[in-house]
Amino acid sequence: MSILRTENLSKTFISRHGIIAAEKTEALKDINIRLEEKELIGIVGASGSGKSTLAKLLVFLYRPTGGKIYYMDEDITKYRGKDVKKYRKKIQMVFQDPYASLDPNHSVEWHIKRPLILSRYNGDLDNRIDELLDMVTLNKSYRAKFPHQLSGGQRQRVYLARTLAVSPEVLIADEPVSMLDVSVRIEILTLLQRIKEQLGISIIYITHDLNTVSMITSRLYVMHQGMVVENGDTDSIINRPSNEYTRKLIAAAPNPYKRI
Amino acid sequence: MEVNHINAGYESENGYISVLKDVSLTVNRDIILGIAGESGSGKSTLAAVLYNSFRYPGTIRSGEVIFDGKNLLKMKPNELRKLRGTEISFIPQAAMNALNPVKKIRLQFYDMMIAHNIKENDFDSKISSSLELVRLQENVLDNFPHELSGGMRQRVVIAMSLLLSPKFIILDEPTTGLDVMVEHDILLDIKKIQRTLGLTIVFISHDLPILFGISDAIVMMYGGEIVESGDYEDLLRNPAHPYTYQLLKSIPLIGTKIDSSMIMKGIAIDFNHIPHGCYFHPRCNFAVPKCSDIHPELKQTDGKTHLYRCNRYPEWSRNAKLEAIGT
Amino acid sequence: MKMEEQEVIKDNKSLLGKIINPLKILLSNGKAKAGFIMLVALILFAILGQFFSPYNPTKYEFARGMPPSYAHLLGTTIYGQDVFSQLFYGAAPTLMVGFAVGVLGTLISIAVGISAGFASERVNTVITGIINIFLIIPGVLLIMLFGSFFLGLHQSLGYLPTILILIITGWAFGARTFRSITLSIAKRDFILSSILIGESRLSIIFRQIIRAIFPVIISNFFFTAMYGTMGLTFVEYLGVGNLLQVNWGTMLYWAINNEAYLTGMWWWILPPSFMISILMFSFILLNFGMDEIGNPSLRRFKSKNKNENKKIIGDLDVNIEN
Amino acid sequence: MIIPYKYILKKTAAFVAVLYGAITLNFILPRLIPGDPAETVYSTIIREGGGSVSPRYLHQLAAEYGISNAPMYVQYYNYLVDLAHGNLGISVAFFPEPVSYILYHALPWTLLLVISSIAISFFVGNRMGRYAGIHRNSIKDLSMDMFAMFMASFPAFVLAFIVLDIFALDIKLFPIGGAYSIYVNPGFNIPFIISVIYHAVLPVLTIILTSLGGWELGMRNNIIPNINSDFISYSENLGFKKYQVNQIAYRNAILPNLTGFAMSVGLSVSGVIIEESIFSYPGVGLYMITAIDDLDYPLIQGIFLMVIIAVLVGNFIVDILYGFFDPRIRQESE
Repeated sequence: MSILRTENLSKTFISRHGIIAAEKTEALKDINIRLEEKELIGIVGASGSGKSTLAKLLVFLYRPTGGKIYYMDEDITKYRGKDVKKYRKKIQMVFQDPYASLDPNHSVEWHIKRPLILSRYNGDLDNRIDELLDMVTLNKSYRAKFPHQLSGGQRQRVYLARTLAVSPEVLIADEPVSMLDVSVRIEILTLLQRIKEQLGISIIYITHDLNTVSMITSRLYVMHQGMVVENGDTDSIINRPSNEYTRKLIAAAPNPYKRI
Repeated sequence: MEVNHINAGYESENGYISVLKDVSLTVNRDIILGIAGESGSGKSTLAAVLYNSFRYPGTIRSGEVIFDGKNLLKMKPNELRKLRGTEISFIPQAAMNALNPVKKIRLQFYDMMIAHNIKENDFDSKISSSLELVRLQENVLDNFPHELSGGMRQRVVIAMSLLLSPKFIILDEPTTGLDVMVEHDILLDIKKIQRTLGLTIVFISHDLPILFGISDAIVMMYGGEIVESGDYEDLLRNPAHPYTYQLLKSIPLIGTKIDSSMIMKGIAIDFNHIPHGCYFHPRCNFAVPKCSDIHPELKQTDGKTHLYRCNRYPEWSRNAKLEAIGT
Repeated sequence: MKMEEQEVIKDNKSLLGKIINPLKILLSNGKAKAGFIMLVALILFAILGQFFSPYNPTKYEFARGMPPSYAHLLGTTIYGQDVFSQLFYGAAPTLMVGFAVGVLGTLISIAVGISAGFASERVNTVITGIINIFLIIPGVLLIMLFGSFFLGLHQSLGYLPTILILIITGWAFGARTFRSITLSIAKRDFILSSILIGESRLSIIFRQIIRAIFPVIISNFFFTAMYGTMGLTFVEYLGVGNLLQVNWGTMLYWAINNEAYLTGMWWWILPPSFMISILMFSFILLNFGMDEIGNPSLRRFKSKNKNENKKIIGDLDVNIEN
Repeated sequence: MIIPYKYILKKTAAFVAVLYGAITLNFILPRLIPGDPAETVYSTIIREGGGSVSPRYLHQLAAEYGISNAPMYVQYYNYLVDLAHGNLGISVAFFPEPVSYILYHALPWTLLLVISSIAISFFVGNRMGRYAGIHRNSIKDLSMDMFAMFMASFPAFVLAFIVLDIFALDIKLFPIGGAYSIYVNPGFNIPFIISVIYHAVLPVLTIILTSLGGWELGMRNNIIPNINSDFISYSENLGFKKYQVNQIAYRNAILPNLTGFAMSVGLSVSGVIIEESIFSYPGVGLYMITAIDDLDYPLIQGIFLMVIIAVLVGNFIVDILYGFFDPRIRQESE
């Protein structure tokens, strides 16, 4: 049983032009992906491929216009109100820009405490906060800090601690490292890997960067213009890409040892 | 271009904060010089100083930037203005914001040529030749910037910077925010243009893979000073500073598996609390006690053109190699 | 600078700290500081005026139209009232109307603006339409219409009708600001993140949005208070207020209606004009100063780390005009 | 030129909706005011010496207002039909002039004041703001801002009295009131035009002085972020001339200021109404004050409607122009 799977998931945006006309943009067409338990899979695509739309669909920030999303084999597409809230406790999302995803007016402690309170954590809050910070390799002294006092990598780690506080089963990471310095990326990626291994959380890693995605994922979906053009085992896709677009992506991946 | 002993920083409410410390470098003709460093290494400040576009609260304490025998920093505003866009040019980071959002591209090109007193008859030929360089169709001219994709806008910006055929160009993170394929295409174009027109380019980026891919010579910045510089091949194969070595090691690459030894520890330097001794020692894997006392000077390796600023070269390098063999 | 302030704030969690720290921020701006000092002086003047008014401001007990003298610092009116007593005693109601309109008007603007910014597209369109109608209709017309509606009721209700009229005509400016600012903040990732962890809308509004737009709220308060003061003089000038009350607006009304400017009784017309101008000026300075605090690109100093600076500012850097 | 049809359509729809709202409000409001306007008017006429009017006139008056025992929707229908025929009822204060006739004569004067004062203060204020913004944080900027704030802190009518006192009463440079001299012949001739301009100077000057500050401060705060923007620094880096750079910043900053027009037109009309009463200028404002004093409801209603329509039309024009100027707005609404 897959923990999360989609069936012909589609999303069409309708932009209104005043009262009469409306224009449709198909952002996603018949997406079928599945995520097994304790798995870390990757979704790769250039901007405009619809990968961010997919992420937002999976956490109910958008509603699909066609197809279904199954969580533990239960169709959640029709969920409303309370059910959505309940579902969101199981699935969390990491945003691209850690400068924007933390509230500048609140401390690190607040960011981790709120989800704990909201998910009615019964243990000792203080201990739990320290525990979560420890999980993302930050020490207690960071509790009182504000986002602007942290570096990009630290912010992203605080954000990860915030999502973990909800105790999700699935994590959707939308470009979690593309705004960070190259030197920090590995750190966040190992963290993702550790979250998968130690906490048993299934992760979908969404990115345009084949370098990082090939390092930590077991399976890949390659997206292009709202469709999945290739999927399968990461190693075999990297070594024997069958789709033309995938080949181009691989060729364009930056590499210091390859002259431009 | 020659840069001598630049000291620059920012005025703040808590006083002056020094960023660039005694930075000197020479840019040879007809090459791409890459300047690399993490965010907060002072590389953007350096870019602004090189172009003399460093503005308050930024202040330049001392130093000179010699371009074609003249000091850019001492030039009269009008002289400098005439130079810009014609002799020396700048391609900024965020192309989406670099174009005036409420003017058609064509008019922005016209403005550029009016600013430099180009004859009206030459307008169209100049525009079409520079668009050709960046492989854009002429119909983009009648669009507003927001109607174009990010990659196209970046190309327009490049075309505009090259419009009056300058020979010296500074690129400040020109491909940030673009996705890999577009980035790759644009870099290929830049390289091609540089080769065909014989341009001198200073390429500034935090993205090491790209930087090493495109540059002929490289300057590594850390904490507002140069820690290593030299030919790209030398730096890639035989880094003399642990910073370069650790950064290169931390680059994610297709086909490799992740491994915790790749992690670069610590965070970029905070200009308010600069460590004693070698700036890099708190993050260095090879630091010894003396590193926290002695601030190393810039030294030459045997290769002459290869400069480094480390107390422990070449010992650490040997250790690193042994380690690599051991594991 | 921002960093330091934040640290100070978290060190002082006492009530005193909560009052003093925003004040420190306010006083860090020169214009706001000047405005604040003027306002405090006026408030003191108003409080003292309630107790130490030399004569009864409403009694017609002196010789008519006397120029200033020791006994009557600012002379007397054509009805034989002491002008200085009126000015002194009338300060409190004038300030009270300004502040009441400022506070209540801002509260309404926040409620309407934020709910529009957070509501569905349709509701948003409707509320925006209503805001625009109130913005476009000239305030004087509304003051006249509502004023004449209340005309018979003034005696029993004190300043309530006046305040009500001014709130009705003055809330829309702020609502527009808050609507656009909320719209831009509600799309930010940190709000989406709160939705994802299960925060309710109200909680997001009170815990995050209000805090993010706090400088704008303060700035808007001063703006609305300014409108309230200006509006009071309008209400009185147009004769739709209660003219038996003593405040700077009614003083002007009587002075103008008795053509004090023609008869050379400058001591009757100039002092209230002057005091109103000072009050308005202090509100404008505070409003403008707060704008600069909330929108640091208007300020002279920037924080050291360029990137960081951008991000912090980003959350407040909302063009208030749109 | 690309014509932003969709944008125009959207704005037109909004215009019609707001106009309809205002017309309806104008219908509802008098019915909310305590007492029957017809009776108020009737008793006023009797009190003011019109004792000979017959009680039947009360019914006639009631009919004029559309106030009858007829159901609300019938009244509303009648009101709309009357409006469509330009019938706004009969004034009380200027009995028996129809309201439409009074407005027809007063409106041009008010429009003259409004348009000329807005145009001048918009232009001058924005230029001042541009100057302050370009020299931001200097003493030039500070003095400009202080001047603007100081002018804005005067109640409009107080300033008007000061101006009137100095220029008309003391040094007698300008007339104290009226729209033109009684010695000239109204019509399209030069003495008349000169006289009109001469009489308009003081009111226009006062309105400009009070509204200048808002434009100045708004422009300053708009242009500074523009000067700091990436495309300005890019233009500088390409060697644009100083005037080109300032022009670009100014042009981009003036666009949001145009949307502020909605507010400003409303405020200016408020200002104009007050000034007209002080300078005895025969515009709508002068009649308005009289109408309020005499509780002349038909006239109040008529003025209200007229002013709102004028303001709405003004805004509508600005909105449409804005659509041509700023391509981003077009896209947002498309």
